[in-house]
Amino acid sequence: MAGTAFANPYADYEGTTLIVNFPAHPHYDAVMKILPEFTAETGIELEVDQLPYLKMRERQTLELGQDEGEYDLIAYVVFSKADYVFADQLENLAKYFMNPKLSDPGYDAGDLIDGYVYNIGFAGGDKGYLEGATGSLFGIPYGSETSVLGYRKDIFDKHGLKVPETYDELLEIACKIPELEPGMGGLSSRAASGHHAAHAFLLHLNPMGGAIFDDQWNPVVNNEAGVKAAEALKTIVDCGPEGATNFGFGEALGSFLNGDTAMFLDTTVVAGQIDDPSKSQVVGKVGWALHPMGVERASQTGGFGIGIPANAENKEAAFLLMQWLTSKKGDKLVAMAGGNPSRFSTHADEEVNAKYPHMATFGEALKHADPDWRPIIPVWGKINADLGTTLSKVLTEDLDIQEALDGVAERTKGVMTEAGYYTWN
Amino acid sequence: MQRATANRLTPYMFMAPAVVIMVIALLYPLGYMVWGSFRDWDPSQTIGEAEFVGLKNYITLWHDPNFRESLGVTLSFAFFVVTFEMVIGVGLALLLDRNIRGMSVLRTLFILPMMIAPVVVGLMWRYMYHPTVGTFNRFFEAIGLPTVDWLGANALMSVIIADIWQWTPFIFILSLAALQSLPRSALEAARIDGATGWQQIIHIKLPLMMPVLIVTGLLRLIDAFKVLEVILVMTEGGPGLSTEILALRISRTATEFRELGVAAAMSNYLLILLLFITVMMFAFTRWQEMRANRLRAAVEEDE
Amino acid sequence: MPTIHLENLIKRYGDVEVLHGIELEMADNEFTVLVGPSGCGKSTTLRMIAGLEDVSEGEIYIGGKPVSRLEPKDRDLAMVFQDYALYPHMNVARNMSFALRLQKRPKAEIDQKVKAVAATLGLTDYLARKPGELSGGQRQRVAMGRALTRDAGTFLFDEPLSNLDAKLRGQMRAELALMSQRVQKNMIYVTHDQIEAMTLADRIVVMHGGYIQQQGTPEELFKRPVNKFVAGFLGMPPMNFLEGEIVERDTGVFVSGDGFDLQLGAEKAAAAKAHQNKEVILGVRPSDLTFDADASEQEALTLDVMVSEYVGAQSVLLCRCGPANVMVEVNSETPVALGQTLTFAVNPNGVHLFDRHSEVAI
Amino acid sequence: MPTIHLENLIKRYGDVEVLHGIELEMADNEFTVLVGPSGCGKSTTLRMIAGLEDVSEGEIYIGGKPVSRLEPKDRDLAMVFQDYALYPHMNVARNMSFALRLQKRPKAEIDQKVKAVAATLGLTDYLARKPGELSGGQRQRVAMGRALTRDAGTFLFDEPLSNLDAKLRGQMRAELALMSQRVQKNMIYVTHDQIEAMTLADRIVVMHGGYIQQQGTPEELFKRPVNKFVAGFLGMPPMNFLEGEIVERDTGVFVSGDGFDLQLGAEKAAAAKAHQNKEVILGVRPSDLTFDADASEQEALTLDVMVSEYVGAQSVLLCRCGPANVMVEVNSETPVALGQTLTFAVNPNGVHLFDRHSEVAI
Amino acid sequence: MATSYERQPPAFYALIAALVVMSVGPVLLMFVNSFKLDVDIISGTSGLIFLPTIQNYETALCDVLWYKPDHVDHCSLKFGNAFGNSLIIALVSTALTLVIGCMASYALVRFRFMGRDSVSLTTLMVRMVPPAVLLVPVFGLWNNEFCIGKTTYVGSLIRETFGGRGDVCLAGTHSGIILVYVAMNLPFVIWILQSFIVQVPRSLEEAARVDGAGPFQVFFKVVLPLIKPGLAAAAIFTFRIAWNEYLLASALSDRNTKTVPILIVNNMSEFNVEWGVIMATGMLLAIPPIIFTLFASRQIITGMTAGAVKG
Ligand SMILES: Nc1ncnc2c1ncn2[C@@H]1O[C@H](COP(=O)(O)OP(=O)(O)OP(=O)(O)O)[C@@H](O)[C@H]1O
Ligand SMILES: Nc1ncnc2c1ncn2[C@@H]1O[C@H](COP(=O)(O)OP(=O)(O)OP(=O)(O)O)[C@@H](O)[C@H]1O
Ligand SMILES: [Mg+2]
Ligand SMILES: [Mg+2]
Repeated sequence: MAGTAFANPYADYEGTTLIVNFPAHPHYDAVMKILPEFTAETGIELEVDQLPYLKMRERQTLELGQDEGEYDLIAYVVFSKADYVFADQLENLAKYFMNPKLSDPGYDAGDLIDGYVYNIGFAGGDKGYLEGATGSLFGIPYGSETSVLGYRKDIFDKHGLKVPETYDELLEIACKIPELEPGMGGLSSRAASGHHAAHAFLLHLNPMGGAIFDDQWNPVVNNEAGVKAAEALKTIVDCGPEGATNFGFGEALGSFLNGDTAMFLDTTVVAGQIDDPSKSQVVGKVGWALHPMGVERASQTGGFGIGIPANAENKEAAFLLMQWLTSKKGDKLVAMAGGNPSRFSTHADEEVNAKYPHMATFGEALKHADPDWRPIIPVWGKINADLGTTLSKVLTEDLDIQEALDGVAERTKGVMTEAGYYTWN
Repeated sequence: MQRATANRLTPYMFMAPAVVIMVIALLYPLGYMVWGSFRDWDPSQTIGEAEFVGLKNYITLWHDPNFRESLGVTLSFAFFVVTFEMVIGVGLALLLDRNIRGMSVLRTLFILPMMIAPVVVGLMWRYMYHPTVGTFNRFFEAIGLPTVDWLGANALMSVIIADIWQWTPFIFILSLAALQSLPRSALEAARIDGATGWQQIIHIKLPLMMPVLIVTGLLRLIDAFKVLEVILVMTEGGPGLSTEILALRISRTATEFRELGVAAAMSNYLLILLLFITVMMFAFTRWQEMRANRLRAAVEEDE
Repeated sequence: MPTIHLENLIKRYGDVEVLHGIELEMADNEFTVLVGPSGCGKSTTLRMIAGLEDVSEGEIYIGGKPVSRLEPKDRDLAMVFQDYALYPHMNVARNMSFALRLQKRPKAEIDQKVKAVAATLGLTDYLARKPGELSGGQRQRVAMGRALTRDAGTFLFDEPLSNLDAKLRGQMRAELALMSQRVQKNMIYVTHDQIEAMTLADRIVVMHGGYIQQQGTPEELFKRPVNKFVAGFLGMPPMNFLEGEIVERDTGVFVSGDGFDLQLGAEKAAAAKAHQNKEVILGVRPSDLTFDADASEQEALTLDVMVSEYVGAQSVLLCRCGPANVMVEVNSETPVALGQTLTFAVNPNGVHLFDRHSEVAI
Repeated sequence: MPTIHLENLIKRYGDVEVLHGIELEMADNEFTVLVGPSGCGKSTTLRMIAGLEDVSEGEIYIGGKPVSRLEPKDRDLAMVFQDYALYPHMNVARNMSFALRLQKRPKAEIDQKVKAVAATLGLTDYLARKPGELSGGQRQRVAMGRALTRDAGTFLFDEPLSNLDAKLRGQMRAELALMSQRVQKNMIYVTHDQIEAMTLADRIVVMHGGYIQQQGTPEELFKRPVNKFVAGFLGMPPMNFLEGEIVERDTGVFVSGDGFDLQLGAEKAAAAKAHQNKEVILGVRPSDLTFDADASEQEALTLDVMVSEYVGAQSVLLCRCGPANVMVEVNSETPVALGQTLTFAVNPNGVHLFDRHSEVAI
Repeated sequence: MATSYERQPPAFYALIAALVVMSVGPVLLMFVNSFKLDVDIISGTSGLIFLPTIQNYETALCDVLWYKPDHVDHCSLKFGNAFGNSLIIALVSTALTLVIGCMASYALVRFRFMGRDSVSLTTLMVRMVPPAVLLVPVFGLWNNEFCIGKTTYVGSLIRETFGGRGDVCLAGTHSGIILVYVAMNLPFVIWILQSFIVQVPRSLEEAARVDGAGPFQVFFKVVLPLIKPGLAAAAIFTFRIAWNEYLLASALSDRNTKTVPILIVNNMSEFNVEWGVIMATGMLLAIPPIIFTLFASRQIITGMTAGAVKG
């Protein structure tokens, strides 16, 4: 009896069906490939509901609101963390890791990339949304990404260019490319109104040493670091491919895949597509480098974590799945299937590197991952949108950068007051 | 006697199913929404939990420049879209109001655009508008014209074009149907009376179609205020707010900003606006009828 | 005004042929009346002249030039439709003035014309009404008015008076007669009404089953119908038909049948001789039978009265003569008992003979 | 079948009152004919009986019980509409069988009924056509057929024959007459046609401007019209009216005016005496004027012929008598020259007198 | 009877051709693209110089295909299932909407009754509510208010037979979505049909009434056939909307009642727009409404009421 229980911790849950909500995202496409393995190993059936991540977020908002939800395990976007935890809709994972029946001793939590964990898993610590003395764990990073610089080896070799280390070099090269290669853009960045523009801006904000808020929640986007970041963005877009001003991620990546630009500075998830001949014309021509440094190295972290809804039906089983997926084994499986691993060990793993040479670089980049590259607070959505549209104006309507950012700062201040962040001072 | 009562009940029997359904599925949620517009309502709360804030949402909106801007966008979008679609649609209907071979195939061809799922339409046009690989600019280059920065500088125009492309069939079909059910004999009489094709259109066809046209235009207007997916996919409201029509802003407020109360308030503004337009429209038609009657009375006076 | 010439006009609906080669020549400002049983193709003919139905075969010439490809508006004609075809959205006045307004005539002229016509049609009080609010007759008058306000070269009327009461009909008829003399126009007029046809027509065209049976002045058609159909179609109450055969005796030529044996007048006899012993049909109009107790056998019919219909001044008696029914008219005062047998003198010039098979007049 | 009783029926459209208190009592299976000038309210009355227009005031009783609140379908009647009102999406057969199909009658019965009616209406060849493909008259016959296939208690006809040719009209009239005797039903019949009215009606109701002028048997109305309107409305060609006044001389009572001086017959004289020297209108029907060269001054009218209309057997002469127009009929054979002066004997029983102001008969 | 076709001037056909190109062009482009690899699409190799592939269709249809295309390693699109749902939902809701709708509009046109105007205006008003706003309340109601408690007899029965958890609610069922669609489209149908019903000659209805038809018979046997053109037009749109609607469907459907538009949207994660597949799905999605239109638009024919009345 007990013997079997030891032998197979999954026994009790054999046959239960877990309903899982994943985003439509290269990483999770990879996950889909390895899930059968889990079922085979544990006898736990899975039904996956895959949604584009914005839709996924809406769906979850609605679902988690119910007193009996559909999902047993959800993948959530980083910035949902604040809402869900705040609304008490995510299980605190403590009690599962405490449960000997469930938690696997071999699960080496230290090996998880801390930048990710802090960014995605924790809440209740510093600033309320980070790790820290008061913080605790609500989810585990899974399918998380960081920013790296992709560049066209062939082009760079052809013109004897050196892979940019700093922003100055980056911008210089970005604007030199169009002259060297007529019709080719320097660096393709997203810039479309809304969160695309905002995201692109934030990409440069930290390296430039800027931030949205100081520690007292005072908006500081409009300090000169912020302005530098915005200028960088503008330069990049101007030297970018034609019509870049309203590129979304799709077009941006598209033009890189299409060979219309020499560099691409964004998330790591694209690696898969760049090597897929049915999608890209630059297979094998792309090299990877760290996110260039401004005053400091700070690559973005983002992507998804997985957590257990408070209104889930089979929480234990869900935890088991969660644990399996993020275990060393699971992580490596995903990596091999083309997902992005969340453990240092996996990045180091030579088998993986054999298949995906860029992994090492990515692992390196992760050392500089900055969990706090943007605040994760309920009102962020609004601020983000405002930032996005304003920057879009900067890029298209030549609005003066300084005053644009001042505007953002001011409105942000308003929002924050509204939301009660200044109650204490 | 009881027959008489039954008689009086008939209209209600005819109305009943429609009313019931709309009350359940529209009015109730609608009330829900109106009620919500007075609360600080987060999607992860049930409306009960949300805190009551009175008119706050409305007031903040009223002073919110972004809201105003997108209101402006909405109005101009709706105006252009409806005008062009009416003109083209009715024109097309008049053009095709004859029996030639393969008519129903032709009709179907013209309705085609409407049948494609909005999301796909959005993608398609976004693709065609693409600054470099896009169909239009490629075409322009091919024939040596300067390329256009479609979704950039001319985003609104581009969006309007796309919408016209997709929704003109709506007007077309309805006016065609109207045309086909006109009394033929009146048209014959007109031809005898020496009316040219144009004059027939102006003096007979259009006046007789008017009821349909008014309603069609109205419905189209209402829908124009609700266009969402296509624009979302094409521009996401950008650049800046240049194509962020209210419907889009509403759904963003609801999902991105997670401020249901505000979203509700916003759509109530929209509702009021539309109601206003509608009522004006009816008032106008009514007024015309009254005028006609007065004239009539006058004439019958002096006989 | 132009002559109108229909050349071997054929009309098919799908594969039903409803007009089989109409040949018709109408002189300048002649008043032509088309009569014929319902469904014989009158309206169709008219509508083809108007250009509302396209011509399946043949050609229409107005003033010498072929028009069958022309639009109605280029044929310079006005028409009254059998089913009114009023503009539902215009009031009576605008209905009537539509054509003029299209021609951009001065407002004053239009008003004056409309008023005038409305007056003659007794529509003055209804000028502001929409067709939907008018009685049947009033609608028909509006339809009429719409044509009259025009001064087109040719006027087409399709039963313009069928919904009007006798009195009004009389007036309108007079109006039309006057107009057709005053304004020199072609008029083509479809009617069912004997009197209308007789009084208005310069020439009557009798149609039947898509063919023209006979055309000519009212008097011709009435006096010398070319066949039994025409004879029976015109004249109210209709002509009586009796089957018999021609027999020549030394006393003269007789037409005799079951219940009668009638001597023919001189020139009829001449014509009849040719048809010795042929089977014929004898046709006599009620108006050619006069009640005359002491008329001699061979110049009279003896009839048994069956039904007596009271029609104002006259009564119509339905009688039997052998197997056949015969109608006669008597002054309402003459006392008549049903079942009674009466003798009626036959007006010798009122005798018509038809071949019993071809039904052609002898 | 039930009696029908209209009690002080009033109809308003908006604030236009078109019927001002119609009082009418129709006995069992009586054939009532409504006549009157266009727009006088005939159709409206009929439609109110049918239950298609609601009653503004008054009440309608069918078989004794008030029905003005009932649905048409509960009044057990069939109706022929002035504007056909055919179901355009059904072919002729289905049009005619609609009512029966609603009653779920057995298929066989329906077919047989439709066939029968179609035959009498000469529609057999068109059963499969849609109304749009029929001629005017054919449509009207279908409308007629739709009513005839029913066996309702009351039949309402609104000018059912107006679009048919004389011949067909004659037949249909006979059909109706037969039917009204065979099947014992109420028939209410609106027509413009003198002859129809006279021949069909058990009782004629003359309406004018929303009032009933007179009702009674055809003979009554024709012989003793209660006022000038009725006198003028019935009879074709219409009665002639001459203004004059009553003068009593020792030779007798005379009615004399510009161009005539006529002695009255015995009982008319008696009636007239009361109106000594009153201004009156003398009414004489053309049929009461007979061409008689040697009639004496005080029993005849002398007329100057102006126009001669050829109407088949008879010719109608339009003459002048002083200021007034007078119509007379003569046999077409009588040679008449325009401008000629002729004397016509007046049938003493054909003389009508009306008060010139009230226009009521004396 | 064979209708005779009018001959038209060549200019007319030229014009028509041009217009057709304009309206069909994009669809054509889409059709062509659906046979390209994403790489060709993005690089916008215009014209027809490319080797067509049915990969995209294979991917789209992977769950209904009898063989397993080698380029799809796992089948994320449940197209077959979704297609079925779409069909059921669109057809049923269209049918319901039309019947209910034209009954209502008939009442509004032909009868004068209490609150007539207010009703007709309200119907219009509810049409103005943006779905984005309906979303949340509807979802709430469908999930919480319109439910059969799982404890109640019926509820438990259903749960036992069909499984699932929580109360038995409208949400996630076909009927739930259909209900919303019917409601959404009713105002449109009601308003459009009104203007067609007005044109039906009254005396036809009168004739029917005299012939012994009750109100409903008059309506279904006489009025309905005569407003075919209007009905057809209305049908086309109702179907189209019910077929393509995304927002509400995505909220109200669960994994098993997804409609095709949801599939499409779900399929375009912004990180990886699978152009080809989307185009393919789009084409597939467009077929039924096109067929529907082809049939419906045949009903839009001339002279429905020819020969009905004089006037
Ligand atoms: N809807 C209406 N609104 C206003 N007046 C109307 C309406 N319908 C009919 N009338 C008027 O009522 C009067 C009587 O109409 P009705 O149809 O009964 O005349 P009628 O006797 O049938 O004439 P006809 O013999 O020409 O058909 C007419 O003067 C007509 O103008
Ligand atoms: N659209 C059509 N399709 C088929 N047959 C038709 C069509 N229109 C008319 N007909 C047929 O053509 C014949 C002639 O029609 P037309 O209207 O000319 O008759 P008509 O002489 O005017 O009769 P009426 O005096 O009754 O109006 C009729 O038998 C009719 O059935
Ligand atoms: Mg005709
Ligand atoms: Mg009438």
